[in-house]
Parts: sequence; structure tokens; C-alpha cells
Amino acid sequence: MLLLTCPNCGPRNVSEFHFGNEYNPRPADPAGASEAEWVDYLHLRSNKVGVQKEWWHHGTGCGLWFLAERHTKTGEILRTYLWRPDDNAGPDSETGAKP
Amino acid sequence: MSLKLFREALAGRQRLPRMWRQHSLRDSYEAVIIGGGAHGLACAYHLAKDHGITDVAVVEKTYIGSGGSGRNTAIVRSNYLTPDGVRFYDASLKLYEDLARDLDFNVMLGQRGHLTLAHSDSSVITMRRRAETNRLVGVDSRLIFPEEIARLCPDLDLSDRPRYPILAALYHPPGGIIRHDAVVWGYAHQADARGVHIHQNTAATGIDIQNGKVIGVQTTRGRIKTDTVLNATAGWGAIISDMAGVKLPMSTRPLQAFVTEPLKPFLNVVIVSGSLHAYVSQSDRGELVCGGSVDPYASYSMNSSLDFLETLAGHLLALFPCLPKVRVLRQWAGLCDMTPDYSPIMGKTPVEGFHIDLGWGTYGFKASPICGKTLAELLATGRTPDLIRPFRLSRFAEYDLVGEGGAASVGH
Amino acid sequence: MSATKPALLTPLYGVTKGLGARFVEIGDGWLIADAYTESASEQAAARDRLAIADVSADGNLRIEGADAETTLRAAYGLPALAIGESATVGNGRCYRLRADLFSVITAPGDEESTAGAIESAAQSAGHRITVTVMTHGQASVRIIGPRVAEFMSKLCGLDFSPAAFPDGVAKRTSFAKTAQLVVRRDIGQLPAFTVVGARSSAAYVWETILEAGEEYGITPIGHDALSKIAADSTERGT
Amino acid sequence: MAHEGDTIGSALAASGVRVISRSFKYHRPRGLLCCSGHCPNCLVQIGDEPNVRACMRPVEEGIQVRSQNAWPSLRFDLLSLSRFASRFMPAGFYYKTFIRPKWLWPFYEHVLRHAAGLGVVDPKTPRGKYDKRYLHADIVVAGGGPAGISAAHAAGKSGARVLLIDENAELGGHLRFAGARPDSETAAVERLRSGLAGMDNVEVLTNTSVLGWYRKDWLAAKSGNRLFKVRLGSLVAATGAFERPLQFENNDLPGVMLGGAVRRLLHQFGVAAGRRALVATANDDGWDVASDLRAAGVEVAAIVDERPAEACASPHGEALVAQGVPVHYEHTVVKAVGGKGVTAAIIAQTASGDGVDKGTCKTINCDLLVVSVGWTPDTDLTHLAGGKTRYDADHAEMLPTELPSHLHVVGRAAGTHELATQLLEGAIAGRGAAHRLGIGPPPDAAQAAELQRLKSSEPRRSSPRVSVPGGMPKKRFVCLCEDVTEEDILATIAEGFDSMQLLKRYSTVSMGPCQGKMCSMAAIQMCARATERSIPDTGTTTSRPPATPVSLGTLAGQDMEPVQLGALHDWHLANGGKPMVAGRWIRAEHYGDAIAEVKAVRDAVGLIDVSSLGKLRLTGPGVPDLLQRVYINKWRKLGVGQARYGVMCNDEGIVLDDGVCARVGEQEWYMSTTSSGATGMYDWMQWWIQSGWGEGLHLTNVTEAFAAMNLAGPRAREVLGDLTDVDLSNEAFPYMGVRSGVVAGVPCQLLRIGFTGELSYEIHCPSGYTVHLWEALIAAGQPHGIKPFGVEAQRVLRLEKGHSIVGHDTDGLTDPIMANMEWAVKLDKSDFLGMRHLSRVAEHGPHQRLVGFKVSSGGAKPEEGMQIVAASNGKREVIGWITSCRLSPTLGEIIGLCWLPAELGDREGAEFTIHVDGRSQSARVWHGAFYDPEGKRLRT
Ligand SMILES: Cc1cc2nc3c(=O)[nH]c(=O)nc-3n(C[C@H](O)[C@H](O)[C@H](O)COP(=O)(O)OP(=O)(O)OC[C@H]3O[C@@H](n4cnc5c(N)ncnc54)[C@H](O)[C@@H]3O)c2cc1C
Ligand SMILES: NC(=O)c1ccc[n+]([C@@H]2O[C@H](COP(=O)([O-])OP(=O)(O)OC[C@H]3O[C@@H](n4cnc5c(N)ncnc54)[C@H](O)[C@@H]3O)[C@@H](O)[C@H]2O)c1
Ligand SMILES: Cc1cc2nc3c(=O)[nH]c(=O)nc-3n(C[C@H](O)[C@H](O)[C@H](O)COP(=O)(O)O)c2cc1C
Ligand SMILES: [Zn+2]
Repeated sequence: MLLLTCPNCGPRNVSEFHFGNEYNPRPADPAGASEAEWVDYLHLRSNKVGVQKEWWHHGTGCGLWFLAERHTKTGEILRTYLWRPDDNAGPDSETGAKP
Repeated sequence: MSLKLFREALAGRQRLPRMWRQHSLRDSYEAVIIGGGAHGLACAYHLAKDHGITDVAVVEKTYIGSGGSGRNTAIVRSNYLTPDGVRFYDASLKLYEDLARDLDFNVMLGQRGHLTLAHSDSSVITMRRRAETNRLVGVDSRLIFPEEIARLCPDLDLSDRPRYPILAALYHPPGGIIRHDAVVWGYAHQADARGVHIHQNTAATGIDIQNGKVIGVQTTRGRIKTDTVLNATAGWGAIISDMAGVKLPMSTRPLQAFVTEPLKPFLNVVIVSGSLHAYVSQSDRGELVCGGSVDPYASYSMNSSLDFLETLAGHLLALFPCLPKVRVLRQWAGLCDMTPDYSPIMGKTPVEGFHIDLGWGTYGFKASPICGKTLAELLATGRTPDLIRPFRLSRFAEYDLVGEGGAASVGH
Repeated sequence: MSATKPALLTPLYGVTKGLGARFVEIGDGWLIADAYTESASEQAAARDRLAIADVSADGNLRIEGADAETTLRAAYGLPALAIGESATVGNGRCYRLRADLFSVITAPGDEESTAGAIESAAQSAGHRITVTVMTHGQASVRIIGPRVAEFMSKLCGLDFSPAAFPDGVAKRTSFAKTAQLVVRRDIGQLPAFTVVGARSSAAYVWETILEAGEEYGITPIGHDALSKIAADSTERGT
Repeated sequence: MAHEGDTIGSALAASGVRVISRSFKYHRPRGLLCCSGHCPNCLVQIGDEPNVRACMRPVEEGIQVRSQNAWPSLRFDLLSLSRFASRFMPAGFYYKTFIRPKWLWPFYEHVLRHAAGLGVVDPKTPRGKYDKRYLHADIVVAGGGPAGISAAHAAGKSGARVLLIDENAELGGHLRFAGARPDSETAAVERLRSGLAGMDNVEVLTNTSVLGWYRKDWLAAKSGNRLFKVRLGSLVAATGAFERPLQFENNDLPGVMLGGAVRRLLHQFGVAAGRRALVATANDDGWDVASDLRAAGVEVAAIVDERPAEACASPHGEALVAQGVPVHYEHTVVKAVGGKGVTAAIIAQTASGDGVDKGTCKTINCDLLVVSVGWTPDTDLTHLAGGKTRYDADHAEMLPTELPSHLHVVGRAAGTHELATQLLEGAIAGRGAAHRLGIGPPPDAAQAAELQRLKSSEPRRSSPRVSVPGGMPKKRFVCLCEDVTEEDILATIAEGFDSMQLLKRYSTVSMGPCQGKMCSMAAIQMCARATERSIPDTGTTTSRPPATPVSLGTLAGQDMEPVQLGALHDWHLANGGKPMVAGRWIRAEHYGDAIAEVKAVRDAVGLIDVSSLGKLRLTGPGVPDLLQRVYINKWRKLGVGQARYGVMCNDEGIVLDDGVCARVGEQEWYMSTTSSGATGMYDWMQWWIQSGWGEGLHLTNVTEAFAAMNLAGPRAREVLGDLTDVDLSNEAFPYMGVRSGVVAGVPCQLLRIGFTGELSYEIHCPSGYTVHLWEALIAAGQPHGIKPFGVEAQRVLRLEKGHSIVGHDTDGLTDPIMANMEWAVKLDKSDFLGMRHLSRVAEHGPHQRLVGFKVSSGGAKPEEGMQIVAASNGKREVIGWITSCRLSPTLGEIIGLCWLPAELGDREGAEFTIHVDGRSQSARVWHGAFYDPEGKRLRT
């Protein structure tokens, strides 16, 4: 069983958490987004083999939602952190420095 | 005992024909099918048989049937929820019923009945809704109550339990199980016999596209020129589609299963409980084949988990309290390409010549024959058959989902 | 307008009554199991084997807000706490569950006044925090005994070794397949845990504990035995 | 007869029973082979427990042992007649037979099903008591033989938390039955073992089997009825090795036994497995067995060793020869002779490769044929934990390689057979594993070099020979579980199933109870040879948990199925409430007569427990912004003391939940959700709050802190008035108002809302007061004819009002416009979840519509879930379905809600057809409430 590190509670069995799917921020201006952008947001997923940025919820723990970078094949978890406004900037921000 | 076998027994092993041959990879094929599962091989078979197209390569990363087709719990049925779904799966079941003759290979279809249990009054309603739709489309399916359930499956716990009481069941007499590997081998054998090349240990690594059209497939054994490609790689489908730049509404989740040690006949029908996320059947070899819901998070790993064993064991005992001493022999996992509306995605994509047969999630094995037939028609004629039109990729952009959530989620 | 003082029933009232409990009124009028058999043998069960007690009448506050720490410091001189650690505040004990979230467990009946004190401290400092009395939403049980840490690992996946889970630490986690706040709160030398979770699962959790504790000879004990053990330990401690 | 400490297997052996089971396919007689719980030969039924390994199960007073797969009794097994047909039953024979005619297959299948399978399930087996325990360790050592003991000792010395696990009753591994050993060796192991006992940080679990290592750092083990789940740092696999059978004709006859089994019977149970033994071997282990047998008084008919005389270096060699035991060097067994047990063996001189010289065949009488020709390291755990194996041609064994850093493999599992080397290997691994976790010093480099030297100089123990030609390959059994013969394997390969994965699936080799422990290695070697490939190119099958079969009871553990009970649960039961499952809650469906309950509410007053509703507290200036975003309707103008109904959607425009939200203070709101949505909607809002929409607010889940009950009916005001000072007049406390006040001495929140269409008050109180308040209301209501009412009455009452229930009348594809909640959709807000989608739907119109209907008078009542059909071009098309339907006691008519194509549903009065039990039932569309359409009653 994977050990997932909650940014608040520390390492816990993954069964304490709820998986919240691939990180998929809502377009800042839904009305203004193009139809393609909107369908992309609603349905399309990259579903890649590799490190994926995704939501988790520590439901039976502290109740926080947080982000994890996890390899979808090996299960290795690179890091976990609480959401911050610059996370919405899109995939490019993944390369930006974070604590 | 068949005469053929008799002859083989006398002939000795040297003269046994190979079920399929090995070929060197040609540098071009009329069509390339990626994925040597039941879907890909069925399509190859129908291309050759129905349309006379035999210049076809099936490329398979490892061995045929190594994907979902070799890992599924082999339940076939057609009692879905939407009329589109029921018609489609019914057409598939009909093909299955004659498959042994078509392929001259016994796929051991056992139609001993399929029961989906209802543990709450809301699920009684869903079951009734399914039964009613099914019957209107001509599929044998009805709602039955504990007395009849007890006759079909005497060892179920039908007592007045606080949690998960069994209030009713959707009974589907033609549902049952099949020898899944035999389906794969049978299709491979007959496709091969008609000239299709089956290339095992050959992985697709890229799709060549020019001006929005497919011109070839790159593989670990070399490049193939072709203008017609079918992506039939199920759990790996997003990876192949990504090579063609086609993004899909799909998420890959592992689904696990286990078998027990062999037992004398104990369970004649297939038992499915959606609320308990559990289903079980007994194979002809005597093992109980048991499955549950998909893993709780997305992954491309086919590792087994202990959590799955523990949870499913608990749920099986809730259904059959007399099984605590039966032992689990082996557990395994496969990958499922889940879609938001629990319906597949079949047909054309924005890239000309690049077709998909994906989104089969946890329930696609039963659809193999009809997928093979309809997709072969599409590949051969360029026209999308009516039967699969509801499942087109563009339904997502058109906000026209199919909505099989109520019948497919744990139903298999 | 009815004159009778309303009775307060803990979520374990029915279960404990079914086990033959005699009740006593504590706090704001909570009826709590006082004893099932006789106090001395119940005390012995806790000391020598394993005991379980309903303490759902304990006050319970949830204090949320970025300013919660500052407020509690101003009101009670709360020391700096890491997540999970605790300190005494007034008559109760304050556990830090998150950077912005604290839980205060008080003696039965003390929660309203404690909440008032915290709220007014926040108000005078201009802090925006939310204090919610959660007492009625919770079921709390104490599990006590020399081998309690070993017992806990039958129902919960956390590491209960003293180094990993010292006295005074609280962790919200999965216990018996439900979400519970698990608190290690020894009684002097006697190891003990408190398990706090949703009221509606109380009977289920209690029965699950009793079944799992059978091999340890688990015994339900009442308020009386529990207070005597606590009193003994403070005497011995001082 | 049975000894203290006997197993069923040893007791049977002691009393001369040789045939213990019948084989899976041909029902051939089978007897003890491995005696260590690996092979399938001794599977028996014990009482209600199927497939018990008789060689491992201790004998107990009064147990009932039955043979399996044999009818009516072991000795007269009718199905064993299929043996004579075996020349027609090659692997996968069923795929090519029974194809035609189609209608006959079910009969064939019935016969096949009854012939297969092993043990039986007794339907009266009780659920039983099982439990689980979590453990935490830095290092788990799996296997308590010398290598494992040494590893645990070293890791313990380093200061790590160590768990040493062995499936036997005592530590020692094979040493326990290896017969006499040099004192120095015994003493070395004994020193380590007693050292373990003195270490607090080392825990030893005996009688415990490791089931598998799971990703990640998670290990399962079982002991009796208990499952252990271990969180670990590193794993040391010291699981030993299985002795390997040899493929010769009739190699499955009872009386053919592995050397280890013979020694186990001898040394552990004092049982001699035969009177006259022939030992076929390829290493010194066989000589040891021969010597032990002789010492026990068994006649050794011959030692047949594959090796030339010079290569045989057993210390017992000289003595055995001197005692006159005939030795045949460079010979091997060709065939076992006998019917139900061995009576003789045919041996022959070995020739080049695997061959034998047929001209040298000799028959030697014996009743025990001991096979000791090699070892298969048990690398199951190695594979499960992420390690690989490679074929070492020098040692003719699959050995671990490319191990991940958390895994060490030691002892015979790593191909190390010499005791001193095993001890050293264990110690180095134990230390290394601890050091990797930052505990203790690293292993000594010089020792590591010494280990490499010792390992490379070990003599070969295992013969590369796989099978012995001559005789009939269809009687050379490779897989005993599945009755797969060498002939089957070769035929399968010839048909194109030429990789291990396909070979396994077609021939079923390794798919039985032993999971390849006895046969995988042989199958791989045969496949490699037949396809002229190297062993690595042949591939392997996948190792999968569990390493040893484990019962469903053990996996399930204690029966734990959380249920949620409200504070009034006992009251409901005591007062005739019929419990019903609603999600995780148990609620009261009715109290005997739902119709009477409906009538009470319509004519007088009723009280329903709605405590399972979700209840959320929202505080802070930021709340209105959040409500604007998560609800589809508007919230900015809601004043203190007012409540409003709201609907929440996701961005796909799908209805997630509905409920009422009240403003109870300047900066405080109180929201309710549906019962099933309580946790989900809280988590959903927290998600938005924690990812940007949480400015200036706090959201607290108070679902359980408050109970809720709805007092409904024309006399509700009078009943409540008796218990509270709150001004209940319509003016002071109008419909959709919220007030706080004391009721029956209890501080409450009162909301003038309800689902029933009557004057009603939803009363929320702190949960501890629930019973008091409920009883006070019932008492106050007595003079007014109050009745408690349940979920069923509530459903009827709301249906009469035309209200839909989210999740009952709607599903995962329903948007609020199609669900007839268009009035709530406020597209002039700046943004809300679902707005973009709903704008689209509003523009194009919905396809389907949820509407009310009335069945034409005298018609049959459709059940919920029934379909609405229309005839088009002579075909019957499904166009909708019934979501709710009841005979309204108030109206005396059959009413309901259903889905229809929008253009039909939008026409009030339009007629349509419901398919009821094969007949057509007509009904008409009804818009609005069926009862009190103006809603006067709830506003008075
Ligand atoms: C445990 C489990 C139980 C199930 N139970 C049922 C059931 O009871 N009933 C039912 O109907 N369905 C069931 N399913 C679902 C069913 O197995 C699948 O939907 C179905 O088998 C899909 O078949 P396929 O031929 O499309 O794909 P697969 O059989 O998965 O074949 C895809 C193939 O593509 C190959 N591939 C991948 N990448 C490449 C590449 N780059 N190049 C070349 N080849 C590649 C893979 O190796 C694989 O062989 C179950 C699934 C699982 C995992
Ligand atoms: N004929 C013989 O009896 C014989 C032959 C060769 C070697 N030996 C001796 O045996 C010793 C080998 O030592 P070793 O430690 O490598 O192996 P071992 O076989 O002695 O010990 C392995 C132990 O691990 C246990 N085990 C295996 N899998 C397990 C699991 N999944 N869970 C729990 N326990 C499990 C086994 O039952 C066994 O007790 C050497 O001394 C060697 O000389 C004896
Ligand atoms: C319907 C079905 C029945 C199976 N029965 C058995 C069985 O009796 N014995 C066995 O060892 N494996 C059985 N398996 C599991 C396979 O051995 C194997 O684990 C599975 O195909 C996945 O492949 P993998 O383990 O190589 O990843 C069965 C699989 C399926 C799909
Ligand atoms: Zn947390």
C-alpha cells in the first residue's frame, strides 16, 4: 500500500485518502473560453504514463485537499503540497520553483 | 470425441498445425491494427472474412491476449440500461453464441444466467428499468425476488440483514461466462488462416502523420507504411492516441480479480452486487473467479494490491457467509480505459485514417465480436455503422453522452 | 415551556444501557454510564487487562481560522505546537490538528464557557475565527490498559510505538474503517487512548472494539471507575 | 495411531496409507510427495474445509478427513476410468471438441464441471472469527532457516526493529529435519537463535506465512485466522528452496517422494516412508537421505546417481558402499512401476545430454522411490518485492538478480547451500538492510568479498536434467496439479503457444494449487529446449500473490461494516418503525401504515425524523460569494431570518444536490444537503474553498451535531406552540423563515420549510436532546392526532406536490433544466458552476424533460423503472421511463414523475403510453403540483 505524505499530517496509508483525479484547473473565464478549451476542461485528460499532477483529499484525516506529483506507472510520489493560486497558471507553472 | 481430435491423437505431436504462424514484418500493409487483444484480432478476422482484406498486420507489444482480454473475468451479457447499449451488446452476444462454430474452436460459452443483486429500493428501480428496456429490445431479462433467487443460487445469504439486504435481482438467463483466452486464440487462428499477419513482441512506438492523415506506424521492429490504423489497445489506448495527437476523455485504472482453489460445482450462475462491488462466477475448472471495482486511483501498473483482496473477501462473505474457508489461489490486475459515461469510444478521429476502439473500461470483453465486425466494416468502407454511431468520439463535444453508468460500473 | 429539565443522551446510551449500566448525570445533564458491575473490579480491569468507557459527554470545540493560534495564545498562553501536539488550556486540552485548526476537549459542561472565552478573545483582538461546539456531534470512548497500544493496532494502521505516538498526541485517521481522532492520553503510568468520531457510528465502533478486544478480556467500565483511576494517578503523581 | 505433533500426512504415512488423493484430470492415485505444503498431492477435505494440505495440518481430536475429487470413495474412483482415455485428452482437448452440435455443449459442459474441481463447500460453514493486526518494522526477515535467523540477528544487533517470520512451528528451517549435523554447525545456529530471544527489538512470528510484498513497503502474512499487515522498510527473503521432481514415466505414482519429504517424515515424525527404498539423486543430499533411511532400518535397494563416481563426495559415501548398498553411478530412473503404488523402478545408464542408454535398463524392486536431484530456490517473494531472477547455468538454478535496494535474498533462496555461507550471507544482508535505513554500521567489505568467494566455489546441487526419455512422455507428469504431461507441453508448443505465458494458459501448467512450485522450472526448460532458445529468451510467467493460498475469512477479518444510526434509532424500532437502508444510514420506512401516516399529515399533523440530512455551518463575510458560485440560483439578497431552496451543479451542468440554506446571523449561514450528499457536498465545497474560493469564510460540517425533525400538517402550529415561546404566527414567522428559540427546554433552530406541502416546521436541535425533544413533540401532538411518519409517507407526500428527489428522479446525466428546475437557473449571474453548460441548454432547449403524469382512470399502476414507449414506423421505441409513481391516497389517483422527450413533456395533457407488464397503459402529462397547486397550505 502506497504511503502518501499529507502536507499536514505526514505519511499515511493511501487508503486514508480519496483520489481527486488529474489536476485540471477551471478556465479563469468560463464564458470567454473557446469551445475547444471548454471541452478539453470538461472531458479530455492527458492520462499519461509518467509523473502526473493530481488532486488528493485526506478525507479520513485532516480534511485537506492537496496536490501530488505521482508517477502513474511506478507509483513513486515525487512531492505533495497544498494548492496555491499560481497552480492555476497551467502546466507551465510545474517547472516553476515551489516549496 | 471429434474425429479431428482423434486424428490428431493418432498423428502425434509433430504434425499438429500451428494455430498461427510467425512472419517477418512487411514494410507496408493495407491496414495495421495495434493491440492483439480480442478486439484487435476480431477486427482482423472480420476484415479478412467479411471484406476480403487480408493484407493486415496485428501488432502486439508482448503476447496475444496479454491485455484485458487475458485478464478479464469473462462475463458476457447484454442487459444494459440504454436502448443503444442493449442493442449493441445483444448483437455481440448473438455473435458469441455461434462463435465456436465460426472459429471451429470451442470458446466454452456457458450461458447459465447472470444475476445483478439489488440491495436498496433505489437499485430495485434501476434493475426494473434495465429489465424493462431489455425486454422491449428483445433481450431476456427480468426482475426476480428472493424466493426465485434462492432457487437459482441457494447459498446466497438472503436473510434479513441490516446492511445490504438482498431485495431483488435482475435475472438475465442468457448471461454467463466464456473461456476468454480461447476467444483470443480462435480469432488469431482464423485471421492467420486467412492471411493476416500477427506480430507478437512488436510494439507500436509512433504514428506517422502527414497533412492530417495517417501514413504509417513505427514499431520496435521497424516502420510500416499504411493509411489505415486501428488503435485497439484498451488500457494503453491513450498512449497510442497521444502518438497521433488525439486527446481522449479517458482515464486508465487498474482492475483486479482473483481465483480460489478449485472446488466442486458450487455456483451455477454469475452473481453481481453493485453496492458491494463484488461479483463471482465458477469456471468449468472449478475455481471461483471473483472481481470487484476498479482501483481507487489512476495507474498504469498491473501490480496486485492487498487492499483489494481484503475488501473483496469481506464483500464475498457478506453475500456467501459459507465461504470463509475457501482459499484464494492467485490474484492479478489489468488496465481499464474508463470513460466518463461508462460507454466506449469507437470510430473515426480528427486524424484521417486513425481509428479507435477504446473506452472499454471494465466491460469490453463481451463486446469483442461485434466490435470486430463493425470496425472492420468501418475500416473497409469508411462508413460508420449505425450500431456504433452513438459511441463516436465527437459525442463529448456535442454534449450527447450515452450514460451507461447505472449498468456498467461494476457490472462487467 | 415544559418544566422538566431535558435529558442529554450520549450516542452510547442505548448500548451501555443494554450492557446493564447504571447512569449518573454529569455536565449539562448528560446521562453517562456510572458502573456496570462494581467500581473496584472495573478499575482492576483497566489496570490489568483492557477497559473501555463512554466519555462522549466530554466537551468538544472546533476552532478554525488563520488567527486561531494567536487567539488561543492570547487567551490561554498556548505554547507553540506542532501538528498533532497538545497543551492544557483552562480546564481542557487543546490539540493542534492543522496550521489553522484546533480541537479543544474539555470536562463535560465546560465547552460553552470555553467557547465564549475564546470568542471574546478573538473579538477584542479583531481576529476572525470560527468556534463550533461539536460535543453533540461526537462519540468518544476511552480505551485503557497496559497492552492498549498493541490492541489499537488491531483496528488502526498507525504506528502505536511510544516513539511514534507519544502521550498527548492526536491524529485523525481511519480506525475500524471510520474516521476518528485518535488521542493518546495516558492516566499516569497507565497507557490509554481516546477515540473521537461521528456520533452516528458510535454503536458500530463500540461493538467493533468489544469484539476485537475479546482476546484481551476487554471490559466496559463506568464513569466512577474511570474517575477513581484518574484520581489515584494524580495522587500518585504529586 | 497418531503421534503427538503428527500432521494428517504423517499419520496417514505411519499407518501405511499411500493413496491420499486423486488427480485433477485423470483421477490418478497420488500420495505424499513434498511433505512441506507445496505440492497438490495431499489435498484433502477436513470437515467443512476444502483443499487442506494434509502434510502441514496437525492432527486434532475428532477431525474428519475425506479424500477429494473421488466418488464414491478413494479406492473405487469411477472417474478414474477417464485415465484409459487419456491418449485422447491432450492439453486443451476441450477447445477442439464438443463444438458441434451447439445444443449438446451444455450437456458436455455439465459433465466437465462435475469432473473438475477439488474440495467441496459446505453451505453450513459458519462465518467464523477472524481478525487482523497491523505491524511496523524496519526489517522483515521472511523465513526462519539458518540464513533468516542470521539476518534477523545481525539486523537486531544493529538496532533495527526486526520481524522474523516463519511458517513452521519453530525456527530452524530445513535444519529441523536434516538429521544429524556436525556439532559446530548446530552450535552456531543455536547461538544466533538464543541471541534473538534476548533482543527486545526483534519479534519472532512462527506458524506465520508471508503472503506477499505489495507495493509499496507493505507486507501481508497470515497466522491461523489472523492476517498481519506490515509496514516495513526492507525485506530479507530467506525463504529457502523447493526440492525439484524429475520427469520420468509414472513419476506421479504414490511412493515416489522427494528426499526432503522422506527426511521430514523420518526426523520430524519418526515415520519411515517405505521398507525398501531406491534413491535417485544427482547430489550429496540424496546420499544423506540414503544414510538416514538405513539408520532407520529401511533397506536401501540402490543409490542411483547421475554423476560419475569421482564427483560423488558425500561423507556417507564410503560407509554406504561398505554396508553393501548397491550404487549405480551415471544412472538415472526411467520409470516407476506399479498400480496404486511403486513396486519397482527401472533404471538406465545416462547418455549424452538428457539421454539414456536403453540397452542398460534394469528393474529394481522397491516400494519407495526417493528423488533428490535438485533444488528450485523459492523466489516468489523475490519477484513480488520487485527483484528479478536469472538462470545460472553453472548451478542449474534460477537465482535472484537486479534486486531493488529494499530487498535482500539470502540462503537457499539465493542458491546458497552451505550452512556457513548461509550464515555469513544472512548476517551481511541483515546489517546492510539496517544500514540502508540509517541504522547501525555498514557491512564489512572484507566479509562481503569472502561471501562472494564462498558462493562461487559452491558445488552444483541441481541437475540440469529435466526429464528422462524412453517410455511414454504422456505418463511423464510435469504439473501434478493439472495433470499436464511432458507430451502436453511439447504438443502445446508445437501448436504455437511457444512462450511461457501462452504455454501456461493453453496447457494450464502451473495454474493449479501449487502455482508452479513443482513444475515451473521444468516447463521453462522444456519450452526453451523445444523452441531452441535460451532460458532467458523463453521468458517466465508472472509471480502473483498470495505466496501461499489464504482463506477468504482470513482476508476479510473481523466483520466490519460501518452503519450510521441516528439518535432516534431505538425509538423507531420500539415504536414499530420498519428499518430501511438509506446509504449508510438506517432509517424508518414506515410505522406500519404509510397511508395512515400520509393522511395524518394532510389532515392533522405528523412528525418525521430527518436527522440524516447534511448540515453545514458557514461563517464569514465571504459566504455570499461562495453561495453564488456553488448554487445555480441567487443568494446575495437573502436576509437574516430567511431561507431559500438551492440547487448545486457541476460544470457539466449535472445536478449534484439540493437543499435549503438559511441565513441565521449577520455572518452566519446554515445549509442543509440531501442525506446521501452530506459528506460528498461538504468535500466538494471544501475542494473549491481550498483551491481559491475560500476567501473570508469557514465551512464546518455539523451534520452529526444536530438532529432534525419535521413537524408537518395543518395542526403543526398548535403542537409546536405548546412547547415554545417563539411567535409562530404567519406574520411573525412566515413560510421560508428561520428562527432560533427554545422548544421543550431545548435550544433549537426552526425553519418553516417542508417537502410535504403542508404547514411545517423543520426543527434542528443539538443531538444529545433529540429523544427528549421528539418525545415532547409526540406528547404535545397526542391531542391533535399526531403520527410519526416515515420515508415512504414522505415520498408520497412530496409526489403529491410534484417535487422531485435528486438521485431518485434524476441521474448522472440530469441537468436542472431538463429536471424542470429551470426557474432556479439564474443565467444573469456573473459565474457559477454549470453556468456555461446551462446557457447552452437554455438556448437549444433540453432533449428530455422530467414531468408529472396521471394514469388514466381505472388504469394499472406502473412500477418505478417501467418504460414509456411510442410506435414509430411500426416499431416500438423507448422514449422515456417512470421515476416515481404512487397511488395518491389524498387524490385517489395514480400519479407520478417520468422522463419524456421535451416536446411531448412540455405539452400539458399530452397522452403517452407506458409499458406495464406487457400491456399498454395510457397516461397524461401533468404540470405543477397534483395537490394544492397554488401552495396555499404551506403558506398559511
Ligand atoms: C480484471 C478484469 C476483469 C474484467 N472483466 C470483464 C468481464 O467480466 N466482462 C467483460 O466484458 N469485460 C471485462 N473486462 C474488460 C475487458 O477485459 C476489456 O475491456 C477487453 O478485454 C478489452 O479488449 P481489447 O482487445 O480492446 O484490449 P486488450 O485485450 O487489453 O488488448 C490490448 C492489447 O494492446 C497491446 N498493446 C498495448 N500497447 C501496445 C503498443 N504500443 N503496441 C502494440 N500493442 C500494444 C497490449 O499488450 C494488449 O495485448 C475486465 C477487465 C479486467 C482487467
Ligand atoms: N534435505 C534437507 O533437509 C536439506 C537440503 C538442503 C539444505 N538443507 C539445509 O537447510 C538450510 C537452508 O537454510 P535457508 O534459511 O536458506 O532455507 P530453509 O529452507 O531452511 O528456511 C526457509 C524457511 O522459510 C520458511 N518460509 C518459506 N517461505 C515462507 C513464507 N512465505 N512465509 C513464512 N515462512 C516461509 C520455510 O518454511 C523455512 O522454514 C541449510 O542449512 C541447508 O544445508 C537441508
Ligand atoms: C477467468 C480467469 C481464470 C483464471 N484462473 C486461474 C487459475 O485457475 N489458476 C491460475 O493460476 N491462474 C488463473 N488465472 C490468472 C492467470 O494465471 C493470470 O494471473 C492472469 O491471466 C493475469 O496474468 P499475469 O498474472 O501474468 O499478469 C485466471 C485468469 C482469468 C482471467
Ligand atoms: Zn492530512
